[in-house]
Amino acid sequence: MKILYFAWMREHTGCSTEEIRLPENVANISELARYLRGRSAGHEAALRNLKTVRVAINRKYANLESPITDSDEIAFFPPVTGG
Amino acid sequence: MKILYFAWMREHTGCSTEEIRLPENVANISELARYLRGRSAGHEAALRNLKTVRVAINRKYANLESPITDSDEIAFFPPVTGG
Amino acid sequence: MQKILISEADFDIKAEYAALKKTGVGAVVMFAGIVRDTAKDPQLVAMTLEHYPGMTEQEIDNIIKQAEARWPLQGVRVIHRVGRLLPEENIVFVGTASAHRAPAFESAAFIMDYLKTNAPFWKKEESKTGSVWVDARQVDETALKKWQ
Amino acid sequence: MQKILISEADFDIKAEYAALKKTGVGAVVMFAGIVRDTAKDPQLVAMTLEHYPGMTEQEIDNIIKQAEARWPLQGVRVIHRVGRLLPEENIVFVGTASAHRAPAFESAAFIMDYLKTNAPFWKKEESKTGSVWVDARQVDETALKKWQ
Repeated sequence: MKILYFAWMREHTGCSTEEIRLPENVANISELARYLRGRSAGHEAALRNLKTVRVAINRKYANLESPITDSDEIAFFPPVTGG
Repeated sequence: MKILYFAWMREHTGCSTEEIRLPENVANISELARYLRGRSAGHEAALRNLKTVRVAINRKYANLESPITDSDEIAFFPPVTGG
Repeated sequence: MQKILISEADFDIKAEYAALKKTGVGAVVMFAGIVRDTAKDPQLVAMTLEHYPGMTEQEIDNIIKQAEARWPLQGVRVIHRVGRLLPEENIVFVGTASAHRAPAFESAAFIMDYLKTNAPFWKKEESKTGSVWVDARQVDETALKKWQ
Repeated sequence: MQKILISEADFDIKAEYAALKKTGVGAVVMFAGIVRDTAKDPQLVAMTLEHYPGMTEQEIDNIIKQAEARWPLQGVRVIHRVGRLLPEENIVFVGTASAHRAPAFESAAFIMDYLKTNAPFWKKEESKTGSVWVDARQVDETALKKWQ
């Protein structure tokens, strides 16, 4: 699956996109975030506090309980500040 | 004093502006309108129903009871429709 | 920065936007009123706008002062055309500039609502079958209630 | 008539107005968001706008569809710039066209309110002392309440 990070989350993880294989025991966004936190100190910093994080599955807003599959595109980003 | 008419009221009276001398017994807008109605059939048609008429004294909105003097500029016009 | 213009000539949207933008703020709202086209109204030939010179400018100035008392505005520009206007021609422009979008939106809507009911302009509609003075609309009086 | 554009290039207000006017209706409302100038903020150097390509267009399309379901609109145009923008440069344009002014004003304000909270854009503010990601403002969340 494809993982995307934006804004300060991208700066923390050090990558805008990464391809991973969805682990067997990861079924939703909050489990995925916990798994990704193990990848680096930057990932840990980016995904430590999910309360201030927005998430999208296949370019649609989702939440921490939303189920995921290995073919999904998942994006993590801070609250938006455009306009 | 100067009297101005706009829009369909001007078409009824046949004039956009007229100079008159304020009669002794005319002290407010409603008395002035009654007086002006005697000037022509067009004036009568224009000023017959004051409920749908707006009035200004010296370019400020006024009402039927507003007092007037011989040096005033009085305008009669229908509800506005600009914009 | 404030501008009031009653004019037979058309306005230039680019110049108006540039002037509002020059105030250096973050939000500009512009309203334009246009004569509807003949696709929407095949009978329409033209609109003729008449006004009360002197009182019009004073009333618009009064409306702008009220808006400036209610919202922090860096710029307000109002242009109203008079004379004979054809379908699709511009009639009126109202532009406001403020630090944030809410005051810019609200003040522009406020100015239009008061202009519609207070500024002494009258429209005569020329159609293929004759000419008629446009009636004031009750909905314009009602629109004022939300500001009172 | 609908247009959504995410672009590094600036927009042309005259062309946008012409396109909205071509819908033949009586009322056009345009909003422009601009980087504030250095007179207001002497420390400001630039704003860098980042977005989520694909999702952004989809979210804006979704916002426009909601607006079209609420108001009778003849035209909606949304342009949002990305990349590095200097003080006084345009950031965002929202234009709506309708037969009457109330739906044009309300739909433009509605689109901006939802764009601010839903469209995936992020602003990084570059000042003379460093760079910082702009925080989301509570007032933008609150602004949505009036439409719900």
